[in-house]
Amino acid sequence: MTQAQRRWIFLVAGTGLAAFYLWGLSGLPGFGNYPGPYGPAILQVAVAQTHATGVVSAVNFLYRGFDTVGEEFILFTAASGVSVVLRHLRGERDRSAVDEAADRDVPPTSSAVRMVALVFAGPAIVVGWWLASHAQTNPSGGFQGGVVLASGFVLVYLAGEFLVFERFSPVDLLDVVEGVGAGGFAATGLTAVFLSMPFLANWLDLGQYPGAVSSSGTIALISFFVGLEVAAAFILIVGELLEQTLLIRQGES
Amino acid sequence: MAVFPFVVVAWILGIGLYGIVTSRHLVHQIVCLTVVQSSTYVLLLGVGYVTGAVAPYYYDVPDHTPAVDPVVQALALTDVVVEAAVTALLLSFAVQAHKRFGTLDPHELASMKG
Amino acid sequence: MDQLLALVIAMPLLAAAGVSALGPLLGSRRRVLDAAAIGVACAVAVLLFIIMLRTYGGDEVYWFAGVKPAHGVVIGIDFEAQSLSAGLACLAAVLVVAAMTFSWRYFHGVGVYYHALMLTFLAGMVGFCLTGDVFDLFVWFELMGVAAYALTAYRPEERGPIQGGLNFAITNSVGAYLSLSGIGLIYGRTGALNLAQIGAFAGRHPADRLVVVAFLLIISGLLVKAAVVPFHFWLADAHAVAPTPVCVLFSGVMVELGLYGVARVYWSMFGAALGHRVAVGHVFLALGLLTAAVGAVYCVRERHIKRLLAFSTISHAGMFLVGFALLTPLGLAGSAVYVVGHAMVKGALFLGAGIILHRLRSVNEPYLHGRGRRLRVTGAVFTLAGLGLANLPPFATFLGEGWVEDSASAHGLGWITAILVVCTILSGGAVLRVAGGVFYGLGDPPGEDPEMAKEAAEETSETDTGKERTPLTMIVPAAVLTAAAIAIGLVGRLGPVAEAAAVRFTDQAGYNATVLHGAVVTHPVGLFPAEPAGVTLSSLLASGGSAAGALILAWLALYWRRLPMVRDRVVRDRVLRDRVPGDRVLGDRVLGDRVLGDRGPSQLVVAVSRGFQSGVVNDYVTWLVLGLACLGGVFALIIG
Amino acid sequence: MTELAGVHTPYTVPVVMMDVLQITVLVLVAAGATAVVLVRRPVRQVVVLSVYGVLLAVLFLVFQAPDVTLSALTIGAVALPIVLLLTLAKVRKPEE
Repeated sequence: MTQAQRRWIFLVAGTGLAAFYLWGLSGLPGFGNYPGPYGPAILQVAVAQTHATGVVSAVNFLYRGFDTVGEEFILFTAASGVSVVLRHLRGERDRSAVDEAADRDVPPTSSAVRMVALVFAGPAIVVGWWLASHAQTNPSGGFQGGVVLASGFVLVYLAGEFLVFERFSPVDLLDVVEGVGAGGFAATGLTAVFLSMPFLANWLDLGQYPGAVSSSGTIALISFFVGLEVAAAFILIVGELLEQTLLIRQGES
Repeated sequence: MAVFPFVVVAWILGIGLYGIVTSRHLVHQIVCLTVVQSSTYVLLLGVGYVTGAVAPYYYDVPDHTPAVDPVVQALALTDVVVEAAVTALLLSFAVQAHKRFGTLDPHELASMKG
Repeated sequence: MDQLLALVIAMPLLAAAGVSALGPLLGSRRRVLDAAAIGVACAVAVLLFIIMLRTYGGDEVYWFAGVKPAHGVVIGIDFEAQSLSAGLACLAAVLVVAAMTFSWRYFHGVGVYYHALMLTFLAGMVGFCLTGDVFDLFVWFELMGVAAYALTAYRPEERGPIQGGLNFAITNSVGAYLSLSGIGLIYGRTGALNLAQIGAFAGRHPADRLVVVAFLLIISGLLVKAAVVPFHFWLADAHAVAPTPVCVLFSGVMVELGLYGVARVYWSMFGAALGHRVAVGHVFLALGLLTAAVGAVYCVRERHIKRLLAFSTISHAGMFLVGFALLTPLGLAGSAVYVVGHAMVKGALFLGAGIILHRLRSVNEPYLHGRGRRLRVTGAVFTLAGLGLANLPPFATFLGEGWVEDSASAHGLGWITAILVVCTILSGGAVLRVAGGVFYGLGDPPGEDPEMAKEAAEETSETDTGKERTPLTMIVPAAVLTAAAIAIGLVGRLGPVAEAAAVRFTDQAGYNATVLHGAVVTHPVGLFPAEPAGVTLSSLLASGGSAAGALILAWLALYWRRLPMVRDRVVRDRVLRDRVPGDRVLGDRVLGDRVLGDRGPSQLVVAVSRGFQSGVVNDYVTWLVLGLACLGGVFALIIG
Repeated sequence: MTELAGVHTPYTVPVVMMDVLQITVLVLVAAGATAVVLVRRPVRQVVVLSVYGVLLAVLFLVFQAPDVTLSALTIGAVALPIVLLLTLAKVRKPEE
């Protein structure tokens, strides 16, 4: 098909599909009139049952925690996939270190950028840690925390300290951390099974006060593992791609 | 206002698909795929919204204040992670494709596969 | 409380994480982990088999985190195991074991990621089969997808895998997001995510427009995965390039899971709401027949063995869809048994192709002609599996297709038998042609299409050591799968048992009562009563005819140039061709067209089919949208 | 929502204002999505994408979803652009 044919077929078909979709919208309760019963049912019981004041986290890590298991493993699988796809390039570096070097013109990182990035790296790591460990109280959780945590490490790279970055995150170590994060989640769920409770059931003490950092039992534990897994996966992905870029930089120097 | 958010959802979905269909650059195409997916966040949060209700946090509001649906928010969170994972994997494919073929145009890639 | 249902999903996930975490620590002793991975997959298969047997008498429901429905409102996520769903998950686990065993010595270095990916792939499939929650269905669908994309590109040093992986990933992702849109819409309407709960809400009123739109959007991603025409284009690209053991899983069970998803969504969520209209069934029937025919035609044309097998899978997916589209228990039972039989023989065929690739470094049929004579055992297994694909009794495939045809005839759709038999002959004949040419050197090498030769030559060896003999770990799984396909066909009382399971699957009210109210349904009531499931004379004739027809077709394909009426012209053309030095391959193309005497039309067909199967993902998404728009129009007419 | 009319709502703005706000942000999001698709130069597209990520985050905030806002920000406006820029740095053609 030529580009023009494709565009026309798509415009006709897309219009038809859009018409079909809009035709169906009449059956939806209007915006702002969510009919329930799922949400209200959870809102009614969540705080009392879990001692987590952030109901979204309670849903994410307990009521629909099983979804989150799948979600974590999607990320885990994707990170493994990135390693698989890019791994051969890594092997290639040993064979031909100078490939595609000449055409690059990467200016050296300015000292201002270095300063800013280094200054922000520390807070980013602290904030990430805080987010990952406060899922039960605030709008936060392992996922957001993990990404922020990882971006702290990425800032270290921005500061031009790639060698530091590489020392911090050798691929093997990251594989281990990733496995521990993803496996820790599954193992937390399985622990319940060995205590003859249902998979993912809360087997820790809920804590006396809803909303306290040490409250909500396994929700906080799972959130922590998720943070670990997410941070490792993200650093791994960025690291694999960075190594690609590094291929170029090394060639230049 | 009753259906407007859902019309916006349809628009985002449609424009994203249009981008995928007409794209001549793989990275652009992958970004368009994330646009398609972003329509699902808007849809999910849109259907769970309750007019005049608060976010589902009982940290600093009295219990039993009307709150929007927490379930769709959990679903949207999962959805965001899926987006990040799939996009990262696809981008690594793109890097490899460029390495092997020297191009990121889907047409040229198709003609070179053999 | 029964924990088996939690173990079958937790074990592969934990093992994947463990393999990934321990791999770098163990260094050269990693084979321990490979063995452990296979062991875990075996254990999962055994547990699922137990669950399958146990749920024959009644469904089992498992509430994760122990969150049970309160006052009929579901707030947790459940696994809902029935014999059919557990059986399908068990099939997936068995194929994973076969594929991983085959890979033991197959890759140069299998690496720790391969097993981690295989195990998460397995977990995704198991979760997809057993889940009772529609968003969870999407999550496991995506996990399955992400693992499959990564496995497709497992050998990125080749050119093809990246291209095929990209087409696969983009098309399937678009489908998945459309499904998610449908899930969002139905949630907006019913405020529920549990399949049973949605079914209970939606079933209270006749389907309105929104339910129809949500239904179509939800199944769109599943239809893409199931490679139903016109959503099938990605499949051949992905199969052609994925490592052969991975193809076993793609063809044997992943595609079928897409169809299972359609059936699950229909029978537990939308069936009652859509009013079980015959017209809805007929839409799927038309899709199935179209898919069966398109796949079969492409299959016969193909010279790249893996692509050939992939097109045969498309054709069979169409036939499975026909079984579902009848909406009868017998049709569904037929499809289920057909899926099992097909998975076994198709798995054996792909493993055979893998052995060919390992030993002979090619999957190009013309090149391989007569070169496989020394691979006696492989040849025997491949040929036997090819006969199984052509429905030779007593392979399980023969029972499956027979029941689908019986059920169709009982509902006045006897003409379907003819179409199914022709499609079976075409794809079975193509496989037997490969077997006869490659392993026994029969007849003349087929003509080379320059395009296809290019594609087939692209495929280079996936392995680089131990070319002299076929390791036992490769041939045994293939032989076992073939034997299993026969053994399943010989199981006594398979028909009534499978049909009883199908009745349970189609009992929407019973499903709802089990999930929402913890009822134990001992006597499920399906929409249609059970029909006699046995070996009828007509099914014996049809399948015997298919097998004979496939053999004749294969013989013709190998020997047609020696038939008296074409022999003279072949000789003349060969002389003509030899006078023109240069592209020998092109000469063959011209030769074929002259002998057939219809150069114009045949080239038009080639051009048109190439135009569809273009390899450009933009085209595939365009067809996807067009197909959905057409389906939407049809559904709007039926319901609206 | 008549039953809510008499209920004390904790918003600092009236419900009507919220409607206006939501419609405005929705329009901006739709425009943002269009811009992401129509900007065909990859590096520029990444910049537009991160703006779109911020717009989505604002939309989620007015939809009362602070959790998703945080994710949309970390992913859409930070992580995804980083990964995309790294990819583009790798695949940039010499002449560009």
